[in-house]
Amino acid sequence: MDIRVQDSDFDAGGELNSFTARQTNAGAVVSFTGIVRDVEPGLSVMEIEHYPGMTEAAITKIAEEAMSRWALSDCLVIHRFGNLKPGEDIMMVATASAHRADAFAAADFLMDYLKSRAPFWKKEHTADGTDWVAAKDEDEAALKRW
Amino acid sequence: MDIRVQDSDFDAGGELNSFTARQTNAGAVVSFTGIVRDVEPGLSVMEIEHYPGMTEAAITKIAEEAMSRWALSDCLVIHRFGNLKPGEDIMMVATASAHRADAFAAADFLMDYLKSRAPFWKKEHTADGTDWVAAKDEDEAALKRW
Amino acid sequence: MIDILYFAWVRERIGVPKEQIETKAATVMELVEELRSREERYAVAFSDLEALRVAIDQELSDFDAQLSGAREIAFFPPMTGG
Amino acid sequence: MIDILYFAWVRERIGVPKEQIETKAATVMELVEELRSREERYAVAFSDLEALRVAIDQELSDFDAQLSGAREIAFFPPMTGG
Repeated sequence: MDIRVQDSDFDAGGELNSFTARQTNAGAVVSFTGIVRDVEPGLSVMEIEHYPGMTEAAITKIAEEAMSRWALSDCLVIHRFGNLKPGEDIMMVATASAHRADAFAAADFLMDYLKSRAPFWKKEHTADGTDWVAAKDEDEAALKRW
Repeated sequence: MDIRVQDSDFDAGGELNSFTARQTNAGAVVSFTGIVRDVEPGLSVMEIEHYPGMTEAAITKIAEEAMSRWALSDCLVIHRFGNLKPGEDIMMVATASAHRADAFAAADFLMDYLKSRAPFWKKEHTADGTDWVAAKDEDEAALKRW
Repeated sequence: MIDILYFAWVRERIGVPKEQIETKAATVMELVEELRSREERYAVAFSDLEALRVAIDQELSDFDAQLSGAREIAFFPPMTGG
Repeated sequence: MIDILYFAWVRERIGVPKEQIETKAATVMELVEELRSREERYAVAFSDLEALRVAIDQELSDFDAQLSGAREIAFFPPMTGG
């Protein structure tokens, strides 16, 4: 398990390759990359606030839950905080397993939980001002799948 | 849509990065990498046979189906044939979308269909001899999810 | 003494990211009532508890939870990570 | 003339990857019967149709399908890609 909370950028492809290279006899690796999307009337900054200390603990707990529910050989979570621009990578997860079903389900689960249970808050800065991104009912509902 | 059937190796991380860089305002990119697993009593070669011509057509049809069923901005499929060794990448898919649910579902769908509907056949070479890999009932059953 | 932390718009409405207070509150709810009665900015920040989440010692909890022994309570809106 | 292609163990049992034949078969099933009656190796390869798949002009099809106008018929086991 490799969990990183950082303000600096990361190289998703490079991380995917080193994650895969660390595995022993994995047959399936799934990755998810979350990217800052532009919004009307033009996003200047996506500010990501987090709760230092709790963030790492919460992600570790979610990752441990994924490792225990599926036959994973490993998982990776990288999540940034600070001021990001459209097109920048916000976060990534990767999962490795002998078989594809476990790798897919675990990555999907990790994303649902990171979205609604890891202490990050997004604030959009546009020409119109700033707005805290509201949590979506559908994201909370997604947790019921697991 | 980028579909490649090739005997040469590919760089999954590099492909993921260039795929992501090609997208305009995607918020979510999901990738899957399939890797040759070792088997008892030791795999010397995983031979992958395919049906030139039909392979490209079948993958294109599956990818078009994914593009029409989910709100994807793009998808990538790379699948190798020839003689591979344990630890080598066999294939990868990547999907890009505004939102994570579409990117995940489409990548999962692509994998299920590539597994059972793209004309590839795997043959394991071990010290015991050679064996055509049998299709699994669970892979056929997985298609019913869609 | 207990540390109270605020994040996102809760932090902005209350005006500080963190403060230390002396309290006899037994539950999160009692602590919220105490804060609400202090000043208008707290009453505003805590006006709709449905829109708030609470963590006790860096673990998600709920408003009925006991505070016994807690060192750090954090209030924030629903999370929007990922 | 029609091209018949074989893949994986079907190719190995029949001994060639491809052959051209003259046939009056109207359906895939009639073509299979014709091949079965030719030689033992065909009878063996086509002994269990449940274990076989067929493509007509590079599109997956089934054993009841008409051959009308087809140029290329391929027989192979269930696919194991991915």
